[in-house]
Amino acid sequence: MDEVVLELKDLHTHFFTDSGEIPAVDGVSLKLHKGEVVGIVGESGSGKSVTSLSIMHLIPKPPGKLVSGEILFKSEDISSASEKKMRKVRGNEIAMIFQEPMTSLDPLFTIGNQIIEGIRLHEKVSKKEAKARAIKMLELVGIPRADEVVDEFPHQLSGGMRQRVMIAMAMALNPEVLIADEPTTALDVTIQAQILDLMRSLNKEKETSILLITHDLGVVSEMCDRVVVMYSGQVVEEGTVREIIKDPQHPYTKGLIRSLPNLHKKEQSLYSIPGTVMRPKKDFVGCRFASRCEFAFDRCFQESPELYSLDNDRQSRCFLHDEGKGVEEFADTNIRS
Amino acid sequence: ACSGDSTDEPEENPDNETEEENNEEGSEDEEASEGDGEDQVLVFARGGDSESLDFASTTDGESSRVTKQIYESLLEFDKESFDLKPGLAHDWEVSDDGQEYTFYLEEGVKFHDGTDFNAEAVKTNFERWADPEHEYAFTDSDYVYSMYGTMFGGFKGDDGHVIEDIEVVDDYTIKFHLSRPLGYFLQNMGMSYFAITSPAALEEYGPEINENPVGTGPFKFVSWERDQSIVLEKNDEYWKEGLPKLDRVIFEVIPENSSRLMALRSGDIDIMDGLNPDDAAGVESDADIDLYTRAANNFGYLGMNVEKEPLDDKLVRQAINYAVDREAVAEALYAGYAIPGANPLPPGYLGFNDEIEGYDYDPEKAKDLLAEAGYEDGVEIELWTMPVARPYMPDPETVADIIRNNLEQVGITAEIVREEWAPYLEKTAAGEQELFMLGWSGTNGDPDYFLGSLLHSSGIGGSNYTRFNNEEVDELLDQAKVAVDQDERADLYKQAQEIIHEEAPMVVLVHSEPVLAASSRVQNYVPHPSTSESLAEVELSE
Amino acid sequence: MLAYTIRRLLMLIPVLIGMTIITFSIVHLIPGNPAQVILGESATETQVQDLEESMGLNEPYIVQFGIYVSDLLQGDLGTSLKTKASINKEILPKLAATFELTFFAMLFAIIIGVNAGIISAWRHNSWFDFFAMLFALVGVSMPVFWLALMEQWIFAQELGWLPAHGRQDSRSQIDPITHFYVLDSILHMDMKQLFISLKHLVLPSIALGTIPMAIIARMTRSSMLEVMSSDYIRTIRAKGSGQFLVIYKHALKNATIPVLTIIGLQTGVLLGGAILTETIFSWPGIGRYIYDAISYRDYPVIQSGILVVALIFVMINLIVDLLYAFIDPRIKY
Amino acid sequence: MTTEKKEQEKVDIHPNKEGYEPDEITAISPWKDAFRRLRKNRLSMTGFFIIVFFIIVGIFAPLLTSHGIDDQELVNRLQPPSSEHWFGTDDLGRDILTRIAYGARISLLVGFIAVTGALIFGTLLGIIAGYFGKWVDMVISRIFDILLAFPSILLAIAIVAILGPSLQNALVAIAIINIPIFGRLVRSKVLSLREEEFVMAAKAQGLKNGRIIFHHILPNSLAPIIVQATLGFGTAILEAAALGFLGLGAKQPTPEWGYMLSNARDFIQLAPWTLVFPGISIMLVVLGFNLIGDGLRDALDPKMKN
Amino acid sequence: MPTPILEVNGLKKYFDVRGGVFGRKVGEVKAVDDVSFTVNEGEILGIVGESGCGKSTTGKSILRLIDPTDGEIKFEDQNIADLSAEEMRKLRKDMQIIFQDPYASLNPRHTVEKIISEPLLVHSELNHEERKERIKELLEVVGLRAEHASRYPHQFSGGQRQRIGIARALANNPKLIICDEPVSALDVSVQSQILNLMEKLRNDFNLTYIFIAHDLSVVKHISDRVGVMYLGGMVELTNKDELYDNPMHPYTQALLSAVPVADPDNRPDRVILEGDVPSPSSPPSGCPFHTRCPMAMDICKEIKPEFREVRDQHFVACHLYD
Ligand SMILES: Nc1ncnc2c1ncn2[C@@H]1O[C@H](COP(=O)(O)OP(=O)(O)OP(=O)(O)O)[C@@H](O)[C@H]1O
Ligand SMILES: Nc1ncnc2c1ncn2[C@@H]1O[C@H](COP(=O)(O)OP(=O)(O)OP(=O)(O)O)[C@@H](O)[C@H]1O
Ligand SMILES: [Mg+2]
Ligand SMILES: [Mg+2]
Ligand code: NI
Repeated sequence: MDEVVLELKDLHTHFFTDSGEIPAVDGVSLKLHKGEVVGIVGESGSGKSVTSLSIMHLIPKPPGKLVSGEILFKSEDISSASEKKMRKVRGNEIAMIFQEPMTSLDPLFTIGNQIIEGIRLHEKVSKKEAKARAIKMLELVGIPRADEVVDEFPHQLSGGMRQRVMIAMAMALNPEVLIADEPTTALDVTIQAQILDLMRSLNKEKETSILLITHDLGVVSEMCDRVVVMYSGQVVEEGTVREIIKDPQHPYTKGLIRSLPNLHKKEQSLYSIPGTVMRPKKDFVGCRFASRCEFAFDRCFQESPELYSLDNDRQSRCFLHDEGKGVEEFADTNIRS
Repeated sequence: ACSGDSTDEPEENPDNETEEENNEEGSEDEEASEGDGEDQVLVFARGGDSESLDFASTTDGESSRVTKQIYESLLEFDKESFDLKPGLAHDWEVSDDGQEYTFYLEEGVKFHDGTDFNAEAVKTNFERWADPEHEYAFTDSDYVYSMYGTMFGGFKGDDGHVIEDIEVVDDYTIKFHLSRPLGYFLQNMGMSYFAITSPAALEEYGPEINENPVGTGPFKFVSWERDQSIVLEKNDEYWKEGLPKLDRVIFEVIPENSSRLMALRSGDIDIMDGLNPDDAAGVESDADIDLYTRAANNFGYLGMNVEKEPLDDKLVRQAINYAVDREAVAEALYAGYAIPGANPLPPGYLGFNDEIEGYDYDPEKAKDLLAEAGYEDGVEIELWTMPVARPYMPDPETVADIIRNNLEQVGITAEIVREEWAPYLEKTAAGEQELFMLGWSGTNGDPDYFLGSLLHSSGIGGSNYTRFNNEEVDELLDQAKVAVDQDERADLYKQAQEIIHEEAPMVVLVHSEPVLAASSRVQNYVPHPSTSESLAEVELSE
Repeated sequence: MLAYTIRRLLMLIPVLIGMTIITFSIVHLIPGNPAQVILGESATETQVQDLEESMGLNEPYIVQFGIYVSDLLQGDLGTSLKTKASINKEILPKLAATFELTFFAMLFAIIIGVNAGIISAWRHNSWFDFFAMLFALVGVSMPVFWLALMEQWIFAQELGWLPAHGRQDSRSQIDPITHFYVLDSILHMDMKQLFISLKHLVLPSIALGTIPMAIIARMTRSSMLEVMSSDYIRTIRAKGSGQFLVIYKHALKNATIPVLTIIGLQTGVLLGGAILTETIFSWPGIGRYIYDAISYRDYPVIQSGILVVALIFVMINLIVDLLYAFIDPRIKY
Repeated sequence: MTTEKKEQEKVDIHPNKEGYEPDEITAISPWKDAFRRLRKNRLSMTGFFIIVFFIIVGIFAPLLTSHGIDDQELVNRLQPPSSEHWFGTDDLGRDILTRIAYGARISLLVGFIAVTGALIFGTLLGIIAGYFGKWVDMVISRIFDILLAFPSILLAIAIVAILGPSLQNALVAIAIINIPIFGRLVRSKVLSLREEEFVMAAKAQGLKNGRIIFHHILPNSLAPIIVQATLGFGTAILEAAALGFLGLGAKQPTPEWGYMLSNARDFIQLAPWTLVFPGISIMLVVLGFNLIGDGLRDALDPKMKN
Repeated sequence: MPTPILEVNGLKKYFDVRGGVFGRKVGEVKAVDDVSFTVNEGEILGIVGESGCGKSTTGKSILRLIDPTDGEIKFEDQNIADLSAEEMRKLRKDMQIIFQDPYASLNPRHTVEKIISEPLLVHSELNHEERKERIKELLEVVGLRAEHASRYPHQFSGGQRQRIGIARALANNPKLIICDEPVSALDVSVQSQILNLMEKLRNDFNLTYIFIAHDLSVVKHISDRVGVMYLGGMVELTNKDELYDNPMHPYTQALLSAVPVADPDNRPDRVILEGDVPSPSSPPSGCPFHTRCPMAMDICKEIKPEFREVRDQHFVACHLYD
């Protein structure tokens, strides 16, 4: 559990658009240990996807560009690795699955063809062998009639099945790291439960480290060991799942948790964070959450807060920690169950 | 006309024979030998394809250009004029009353299919044209012999039909009995429309005779790829000794004048018809290309409907004649390869009155005349323009524009009216027009074909588009039509032209002299005014 | 697939009936009496009437239409008024000529257009992209006939490199088998003739093919760009595949569908556009055949010619539709 | 100062305040927005200037040259370009520059009238077919199918053959062949908009059909129609030139560019300049419209937003 | 005894599937198949179910935005299915709808003012000034500012757009509002704003909602009673606490257990369903859920269970309770 397989250090990915520069990922740092599941949560536009795509060098460029920062994969910086090098890493060592299983498979090729393609890109195996492996992978992810499904086209499968195919494809080469960008958002809850279950068992069996991106705190809480909360291109809080859910340190995380309707709690009036998510802006000074934050004070509008390291490896980006009054003020707002 | 006697080159028979075989086998070897330039293959390029190779059922000039090589008629025109000379008939006689014509035919002439040419064949051909019921008339397949009808006064059973009976005197003598004298009967016999087809071939091919011509001429038909080329080859059995000189003639279709010239320059073709007059200067200065002109056999005119105001006034008509700058038209459209018109008859024709001087270009005089006629404040008038290019008027739109411009100078405002060709002809024949543009091309070289058709009152509603109706002129033309003595006819036509000049029913714009160009390798090529000439004597120098 | 083919064919029926009615009415709405046109300015009234009668133009329209349709159903396109030859026989070599020209024009358009489109999409926003697309825009804006004339002037006349008229040299005429001269030369094993035929195809094909080339290039580029930004291409790249595989295996196949539509449509347009090109390059094809027939009022030829071209156009579109089903497994019928 | 700012920001904790986003008070209509994007597109602006240039040339043609369109100087036939005649003279000695300038009027007018005609009828038919559906749609769509089954130039030629060759009739023919193009476009747009939620919402408000068509469906179909119309301008001009070139459009002395080319064609060897300039003019004008059309397509495309 | 404002009886909506050589009807999608429920005045009836189970179709059928195939819809004792198009149009003053997609449901070419004024134009007698006043009022009610009226939808965030949609629906003081997943497309922090707003409006204006959603926790939060749909049919309907505490239908149980829970200390036992939802164009025979049901019995394959009141105010369609 101790070996760090993937580490981001102060990653900056910016988009250079007609309407200006957008620092979609503005100084993100995180660590992923072997066999660990780390979640990234945050609302729409907070930079989750861009972070994951940056790792894979799959940012559309132009307009996107990895401006600075390090991506350490097994202690090797791949942030400026060549395309050739990245081709070896992608799929083979870091695999990725995406949110939309409907559109993430090439509609014109069979399932088998697409899995085989991935295998044969990295390993010199015969087509037949690759196909046998593809079928095995499909069985592994729980697809019935796997030997028939290999020859079917994506449109013949349901959404849940396609997401399983995506996972099979990603796992085919036993990658070290699996990045899953909202793998269940497009699925129904009952199907989501199936997929999450599958991912959990793969993580256990193969010791694959998973970087799970989602905006659903419930999913994070059920799946992850540690969580990174993002807001407007920055990490605002980091910690273990239990700590984050039970004892959030950043006002944003706090608000987020309080605004969730809870299935298992009787009558409760919902808390709501005023305003809307701020889109990342270039050369912005001040705390990005300040305008929505009920604890904001002068400093929040004048300086940009750093990530404060708290106990137990926790981090939070809020001046309240400096003022030393953060924890107490929030004491009563902890989640009740 | 001089019949350029070419030095008879000894025929290289062995060579020709191998050539023949090659042709049948395929094209590969053929080119090889052509490439050497030893072969006498002439490519004649023109703007349109032949409609039919059955000459009598079409009036199309591009058809007769080809059939002229395959077929022959009883008489032939001289090389550069419409003077008659022997053809398949080596001699002929006319009875004193002008109603009996006897022709003595060449003996030993064979059709390309090997059958004999004789009087019976001539009779069959003429009867085929005259009688719609004839077994070879092919009326069911839409064959119509309109030129026969025009030239011989209609068809069998019609009142005007002039050939009463055809009598085969013996195998090589034939006699035509006419119902009345016809001043231009012999002239007709020289027309390529009345050449003789093999009766055996008519039997064999039926209505498909138009694609399988069999005649007696210097060249035999080989193949026809529509809208591309017609290939003819030498008739080795040709009855005229030492002819033809060429081994092969290819009639190629290149619709665009400029493309054709390009092809000539590049050596792809040997002769091109329809040179742009504007390009003539360039051709003349080119040592590799020779320029040829075809004698004028037509004219374009600006007609005036004499029944419509103000054109019913002679003064106005004369004024318009003065107002139009013919020289400019000749210059602008024909680059000078046209003769400004004086009479409605091409120069050189029988009875052409060269004492008459055409109206000058004199806008002042025109204005005076208009004033005299009471139109000093100007007139408004319709100018009908024909929509299609004709041999006598290659660009009617532009001519109309020039005329409109001219008329404006003297205070006549012309409004241009456009109609499609068919309605144009129908409406002008019906007399709906005021000023209009048309023209006329000769066929048999006889003045009656011009004056009789265009200006005799009997033509009103038909080809007399000006609706000119002058008793004196009618009288003169009637007499000239039946007279057999050509001098007498000439005199009558001259008188008629004087009256016509004075009455001015039309502005005779120009007689165009079509220009052609040919590679300087082409020898003995003489363009004929009728647009079709035999290529029998033509040869290619090295 | 079979059911779909049959359904598409059945759907053609109303279109075909409509087309027949339209061509027939077009022809009979054209003012002017063909008999008059054929006979010209020296015709007498009776001559015109005789000819009219012999051509069957006196019958009521409905009768003429009936005859026309029943002939068509028997595969008889009628007889040309001008040449009195069977149109079936006349039209085949012209169709072959037009097809040959269209084929090479399209070949030129597709090869250059598709590749330019791919490279532009690949090197999106590069100089190549900019100039290729500017060039394509100019191409779309070019009057075909003017381009043809300019080619003629420069390459045929001034430089004398290439012939500017016809399908072959006058002096070396091929013995036609299929009337596709390139094919015929090959069948005759005649390399020289093959060279000649190809040489004659160059300028007209370029003139005719420029607009479709430009359109195809633009279409290829935009649909490639769209496909390349799609989720599944990202998936493929995430598997570690290189650009080449992405572009030529996945993106191209997916981008093919809209490009195919355009190619189908443009082939039809080419058949029409051939009128201009054929006129300028003296190409004895169907376009010029119809155009000549219109000026001559050769009713049966206009009728049948337009109908045949429209039919081919419709057929091409049908084939394109069927091709989709072949390429795209999602289309199931 | 700091407290002031803070207070100001504090007030902003309110559900309708967009965080730190500057509050755009000015309402930017989608049209204005598209126009702004269009203005930033350099190629489109080039196209726009080309068209404006030709419009100016057309309008002020009489002032631009000292020659008339029909000033025939037969002595000066086919003169090469010179200081007197910048573009040379044609076969009747007319100044080509002058004719091209006047010709700009014709081409632009042709494009305008033909496209407007096709647009009006096509849009009308398309809306009727798309909104009322059922057999009306069947009939109209079949007619479109049939018309589109003919290569357009061929159909145009046939129509001109019926009506007789003239500029007006060429215009009519071009308008007719463009009707199904607009018609289909509008129809498919209407069909897809009919399923849009905001149209559904309009229906749920209890709006009447007429209002839904004219306030919701039509304005939202406008973008592709405008793009098609702009590009249609170009094709109409090309088609008119082609008809003119085939002798089926304008006639002497009208300085229509296509017809000028057809006249000049015989002089390709003698006076190539008579061919060059009218051709370039056609190309430039059509290019202009295509550039604008392309720009408009991008500017109006909702996908390009944000 | 609460008064029902809306009664739905045996509602069916089948969409035709066309194909084959002649494009004939070859089958049908049973999007809604025999659904019955009532909505009482002033209550919020939640409807949950997975994607494609027919929630939206039910909602739209009630407003007759799509014509139901069969069934009775009684709004204030008037059978809507019998009304003419014009009468229906007038009735829409009292019944409104809010859509899921805040981007697609507003005409992008109209200003907010125009969007909100349209229902006023058709149904009210207000003059120009009064309308302006009313729009201002409405905007404030939904938490926007008056000056927003002149802006276009694309200038707003998703949450704000949803507010505009709500303002439009409120314009004529409707009695019933059908909310078709109004918060599904929104971020959590914004979702709670909208939920709170809707609750407040309900209380202020005594509205009745049919609240459609696929998120069980959201439905639970806002509704008084909840209906669960599966494959075109209603499988369970009761008041919310009863449903969440004591789900009776195996599908409801599975659904509830599948929802991921944030609180690590309070995880229910998970029932993971096997397989996918069958296609509504070929629904299974008998109970539509039997293919995935962990408690399926033989009878379930053959006989479709009746939707009936098993306990007081607790309706279930399941053979387990026969
Ligand atoms: N191609 C692009 N061009 C310009 N900006 C982009 C692009 N892709 C992303 N962005 C910007 O980057 C920011 C972060 O986007 P990202 O997709 O990472 O968000 P996310 O957290 O994944 O949100 P979601 O939950 O919606 O997936 C957004 O504000 C967006 O504006
Ligand atoms: N216009 C239509 N034509 C054919 N089938 C339709 C149509 N509209 C909906 N359906 C089908 O009816 C079924 C129910 O659709 P509906 O939109 O009511 O589901 P829903 O419960 O609202 O789903 P979601 O949560 O995805 O909105 C689906 O299977 C859908 O495919
Ligand atoms: Mg994302
Ligand atoms: Mg729905
Ligand atoms: Ni940065």
